[in-house]
Amino acid sequence: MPYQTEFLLRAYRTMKTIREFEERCVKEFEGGNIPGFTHVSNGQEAVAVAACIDLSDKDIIGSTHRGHGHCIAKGCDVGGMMKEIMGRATGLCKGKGGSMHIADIDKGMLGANAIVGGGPPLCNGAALAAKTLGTKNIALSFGGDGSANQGTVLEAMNMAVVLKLPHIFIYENNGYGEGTAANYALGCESLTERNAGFGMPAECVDGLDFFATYEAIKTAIERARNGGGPTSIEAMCVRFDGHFIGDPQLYRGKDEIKLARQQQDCLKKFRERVIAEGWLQESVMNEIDETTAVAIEQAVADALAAPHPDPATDLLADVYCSY
Amino acid sequence: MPYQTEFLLRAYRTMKTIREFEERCVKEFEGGNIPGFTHVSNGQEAVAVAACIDLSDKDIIGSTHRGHGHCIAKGCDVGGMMKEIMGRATGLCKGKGGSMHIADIDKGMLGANAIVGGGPPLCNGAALAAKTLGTKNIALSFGGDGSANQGTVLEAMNMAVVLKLPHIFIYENNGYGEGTAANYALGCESLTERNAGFGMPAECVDGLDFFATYEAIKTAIERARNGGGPTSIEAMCVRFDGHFIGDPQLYRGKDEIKLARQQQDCLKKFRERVIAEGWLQESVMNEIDETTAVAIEQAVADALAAPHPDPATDLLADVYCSY
Amino acid sequence: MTNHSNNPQVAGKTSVKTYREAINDALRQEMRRDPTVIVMGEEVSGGAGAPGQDDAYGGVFGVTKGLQPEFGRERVIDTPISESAIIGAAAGAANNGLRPVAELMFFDFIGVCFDQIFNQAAKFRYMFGGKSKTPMVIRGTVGGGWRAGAQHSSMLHSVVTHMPGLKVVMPSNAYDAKGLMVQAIRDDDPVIFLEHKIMYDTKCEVPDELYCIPFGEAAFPRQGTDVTIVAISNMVPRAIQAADILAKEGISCDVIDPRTVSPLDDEAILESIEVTGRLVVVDEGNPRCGLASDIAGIVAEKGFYSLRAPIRTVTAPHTPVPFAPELEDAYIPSTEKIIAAVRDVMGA
Amino acid sequence: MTNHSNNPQVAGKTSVKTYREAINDALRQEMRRDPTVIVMGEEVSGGAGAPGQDDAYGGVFGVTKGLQPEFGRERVIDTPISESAIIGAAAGAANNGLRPVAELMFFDFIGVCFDQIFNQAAKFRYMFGGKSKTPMVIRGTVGGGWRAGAQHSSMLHSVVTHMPGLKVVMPSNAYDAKGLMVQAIRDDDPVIFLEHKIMYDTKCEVPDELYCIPFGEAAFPRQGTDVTIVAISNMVPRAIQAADILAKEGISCDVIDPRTVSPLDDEAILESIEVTGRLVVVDEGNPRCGLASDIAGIVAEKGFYSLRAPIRTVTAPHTPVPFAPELEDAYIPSTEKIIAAVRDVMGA
Ligand SMILES: Cc1ncc(C[n+]2csc(CCOP(=O)(O)OP(=O)(O)O)c2C)c(N)n1
Ligand SMILES: Cc1ncc(C[n+]2csc(CCOP(=O)(O)OP(=O)(O)O)c2C)c(N)n1
Ligand SMILES: [Mg+2]
Ligand SMILES: [Mg+2]
Repeated sequence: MPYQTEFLLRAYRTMKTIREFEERCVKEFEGGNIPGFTHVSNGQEAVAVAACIDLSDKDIIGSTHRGHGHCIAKGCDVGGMMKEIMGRATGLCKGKGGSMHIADIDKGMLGANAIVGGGPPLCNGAALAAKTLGTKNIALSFGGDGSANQGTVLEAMNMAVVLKLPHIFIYENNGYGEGTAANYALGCESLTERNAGFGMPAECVDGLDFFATYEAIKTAIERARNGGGPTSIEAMCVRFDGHFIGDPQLYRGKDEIKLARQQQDCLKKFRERVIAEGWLQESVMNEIDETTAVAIEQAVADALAAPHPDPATDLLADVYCSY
Repeated sequence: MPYQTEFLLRAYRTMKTIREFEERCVKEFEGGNIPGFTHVSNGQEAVAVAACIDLSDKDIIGSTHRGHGHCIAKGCDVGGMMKEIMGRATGLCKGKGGSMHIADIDKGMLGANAIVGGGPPLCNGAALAAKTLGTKNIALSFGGDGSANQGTVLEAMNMAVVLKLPHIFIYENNGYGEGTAANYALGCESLTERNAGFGMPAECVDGLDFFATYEAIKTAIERARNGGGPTSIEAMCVRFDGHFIGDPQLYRGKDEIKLARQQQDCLKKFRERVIAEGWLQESVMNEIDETTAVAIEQAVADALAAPHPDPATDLLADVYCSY
Repeated sequence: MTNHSNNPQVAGKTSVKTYREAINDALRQEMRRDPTVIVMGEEVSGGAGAPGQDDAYGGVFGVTKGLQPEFGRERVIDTPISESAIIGAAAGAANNGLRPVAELMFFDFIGVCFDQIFNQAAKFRYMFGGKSKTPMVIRGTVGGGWRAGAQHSSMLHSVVTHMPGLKVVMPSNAYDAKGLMVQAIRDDDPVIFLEHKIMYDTKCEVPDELYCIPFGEAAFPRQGTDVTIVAISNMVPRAIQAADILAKEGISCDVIDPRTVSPLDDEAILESIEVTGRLVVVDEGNPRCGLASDIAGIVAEKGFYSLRAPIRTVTAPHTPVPFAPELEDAYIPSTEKIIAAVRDVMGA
Repeated sequence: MTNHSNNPQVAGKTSVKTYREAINDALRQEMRRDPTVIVMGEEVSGGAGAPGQDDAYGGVFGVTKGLQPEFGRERVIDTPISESAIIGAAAGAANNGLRPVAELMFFDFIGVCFDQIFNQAAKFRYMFGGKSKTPMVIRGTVGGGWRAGAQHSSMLHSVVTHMPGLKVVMPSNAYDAKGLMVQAIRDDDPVIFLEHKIMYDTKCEVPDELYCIPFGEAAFPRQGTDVTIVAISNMVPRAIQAADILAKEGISCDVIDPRTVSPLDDEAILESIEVTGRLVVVDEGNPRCGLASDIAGIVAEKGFYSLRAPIRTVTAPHTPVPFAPELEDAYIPSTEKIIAAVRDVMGA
């Protein structure tokens, strides 16, 4: 068996946690318990988990507006996350960040980012720190197909090559940036080829296939840790929900989502594969499904019971370390 | 003869005018007659002229901090330019712009640009106007090897492809961005290949060879006029002077400049070629040399005699059309 | 709703329209009238290249809905997520015969295209000695109240007001929104048109015909003699509410809505202060180098001898916009805070 | 030169240093002391990948000269022309154990990296609930007088002062430059350090040792009782000159140099006004939503009862910076204009 049981269980549990978390976010949002606007990543779990499963807390990731999955994959506490998304004082960011700004520096999670393309330049910095301090840590940034057209991202790729930074650029190509097709907004035939043109190894993988994605990223991580510089990985995947919760998704094809949920579900694919290969038993995964559901249920209950921030003490706090 | 005599004479005269103008700028700057800081383009004349010689006043170019050659090639009046560079009231921009901001909308010269990478997004706009209005005009932007790493430029290329804009991106690769080698700052092996990755035809030419450069750009212009969208042309060339006038150029190799002036002079190459091919006679070119020198002498004399702007009337004028 | 004491009389029918509809009206009618007007930005139509419905969004706030079906993708242009390229294209096109209306979905995104705004579009005319014009509009949504967090809720009008060469428009109601948008499109200078996202559903009577509201002319939604309240954008309804409450206590407030903050109708403010001697400036933006102190500074210089009490500014604090509703509500100046400030200057 | 009445006593030798040398000193000494301090930007060493001499520039103004030979290219990093990537890398590195000093060759270039400054670095700590720190310095050159034209001569300090989360430092002399740079490097928040390019060759006695000047504490280069003049950066020497000329006429000016504009030592200003009752604010920046009206607004709110005359602001006009020397000289506030403003408030 090419993978340890513990590894497979962890991968499945984490993906399932994301799925459960995101679907619950939709429900809680619709129920009025989540303020603002929120982007969920269900359908894209395999990429987040494949990218983060081998990282330590000292490795840094930078995320996007669609960041819950990355956070969970990087080890952020789902309770703290749910509280944050609900704007509670005991949330991961004391309720000041919200869904689009969850960060957890202790876990090497440098922040979701509500600015498309905001993260990759920052991850260059995390990678630069690792390189300068000789820690062998790496940085990994997530971005969507749409983000790939943002100038900040493009120049970050060049900079990473020039400075040989241990930074893996993950592009989750879910086919859309909001309601615009990736194929429309990307003038090129292939994002991966465009990125390869910047002078770094670039690979396109099936982001619904946890194992293919994992192997490609693993190679990239090894290269980065050994001073081989950056890599670009484009992971083809599917967004099960709208751009934001509540998006009527008029731009999607008839039955597109239904079919995707049936045929392009990375969790189903994972289950099928591990069962077919005889790596895990269905019952173990069913058990995980149950415990995960319970955990998320608990996270929601805790979040709903959690205290709200107090403007008198919290509004003006933490703008500066000192001022 | 593949080229009309008139065409060859015009090409030579324009290149020579640029050379004379730039060398005179150096002298006048050193003599204290030009305020501020100034970037000259001598050595790179062939690219400017090859790019602009077929353009009409309705075709638009966008230039850079090193813009004198582009202006002259696009038909700007050298007298008005010299006055502008000397900050006189009768300069092309009434002395308000200076060397880094020369523009002449009537000539389709949308401005030098002191922001590296400032021009290409703007030229997309000129191209968009041409496309929307159906004028068949085109836009052409100049940029250096260094500018190619600026995010604004990279995203402008993608946008041009997506909107199929008639916009030719000229990259003058003179080997340096200030004192940094192009090879260092460009993480890729080949800028042309990187640009091709964006989904547009991309060609690398010998920018010292007027004819090679001209032919490549001519093809690109035709394609653009016929709705074929953008092209990238990288022209390899040489900067004879410092980044700015007065630059000690410590970063350059021993004898690098001397050898370049001897062996990589696009004007010499042009002369040699047209004489060898029997397309022009040496004496005609010598005559052009003389009349050009006289014309620039006159431009300088006129500029030195030109009135200075008057703060009382000029300082507050022309911020808005109306306010 | 608002009393537009100095508004032009517009002939013809009116109807109740939302702020969103009023802007859509202005865009559509101007696009019909003038073929050089184009609209561009992310999702201004929506659905580009996608299998589903065209015009799927019409802007994420629906402001440009219906334009693409009427005018086509050549004039209603969906773009990649490349704000520098969007603004640059608009500026370059404006110099070459078009009148582009470019959208920044959230004005917070000026960070990735600021150079094209303040160093390029804004400065062309001056740098080029008056020989170019850049008739473009940049539409952007501003403001909090939407629980959108620190990077999607800023005002940032003060930053563009600082910039010579830009005009900055901040309508506070649907009537003004339409007339100011028409003016913005016809204006030959680059105009920043800031739509407060919390106001999109607010309504009032709006003429069906086209009309312009000139820049630099304030509106006077309430007239009074004790205290001048200058408020912009989303703060205007709150200032009006405060004035109405205070009127019952016998405090008479002169509420001024500058409508455009560059140019600013400082004369209207100074004239009012001659009468009232007291000034409260209300601004949802951050305080340092913001519009509130800008206006306070102007009055302290030019209206000093009229002043009978310290100027009071009511602004957001010097913090980013927090996410949690309780915090965001405390962040945005409230009617209560305006009332307190007015009482304060009256007591003084 | 300047009289630093409230400066810390620094032990040890002093020597005459230029503003440029003082900053270089601070960087070099801090880099020696703290291995996590790095310097990055375009041409901060110069000559990367080129056949000629290494450290060919040491910054285009020579401020970082000699650092790369001493600390190597791993700590003095030449970058491509990619300002967003430069600032982003500095911010990301600052969150991960380094103390980067990133250079924007001209601060006018914030246009291409503004998001990374105000939406990212500045907001991290607040958005993340106080759980991160971003100890970075962004050095940038500001100001006119160099005939560099509209895109290389702006001040733009008001724009960053507007932004919560940033600190903004504007030294007016070599002594302050060194002490403030040391503080900036050691500070745990993102600091914008603005060097006026026209001051690089100005000199004064500067301690050889390391010392910090705390943020938010003004200097008082001249003390007086008739008029308070607040001036920053390059305007400080002009304000001093004006004060010295006016002193001969019997007008006694209290010149205040805030040194940092965020945080701002408003107490010092308010205390001074209690004595003088008159305020002139001098700022090379543009007027609208600028620092001058910011300070005027604060005083009109908090120091109103001390004021005996209208506040006068002396700023650049609401125009881009013109190129021609006559125009640029008229653009930048002159000693004469400061004197006229003081006479004006005295006559009042
Ligand atoms: C600079 C900037 N521009 C635009 C937006 C608005 N916006 C948020 S998400 C998004 C689409 C991003 O698409 P993609 O990168 O493919 O990520 P996905 O949503 O598919 O995960 C857009 C346009 C933004 N947040 N920031
Ligand atoms: C945004 C921005 N960054 C940096 C600079 C400073 N600068 C001016 S020219 C230049 C080098 C440009 O190199 P390249 O594009 O190769 O053009 P070249 O000077 O070789 O013609 C730099 C860094 C600038 N003007 N604008
Ligand atoms: Mg996507
Ligand atoms: Mg170059």
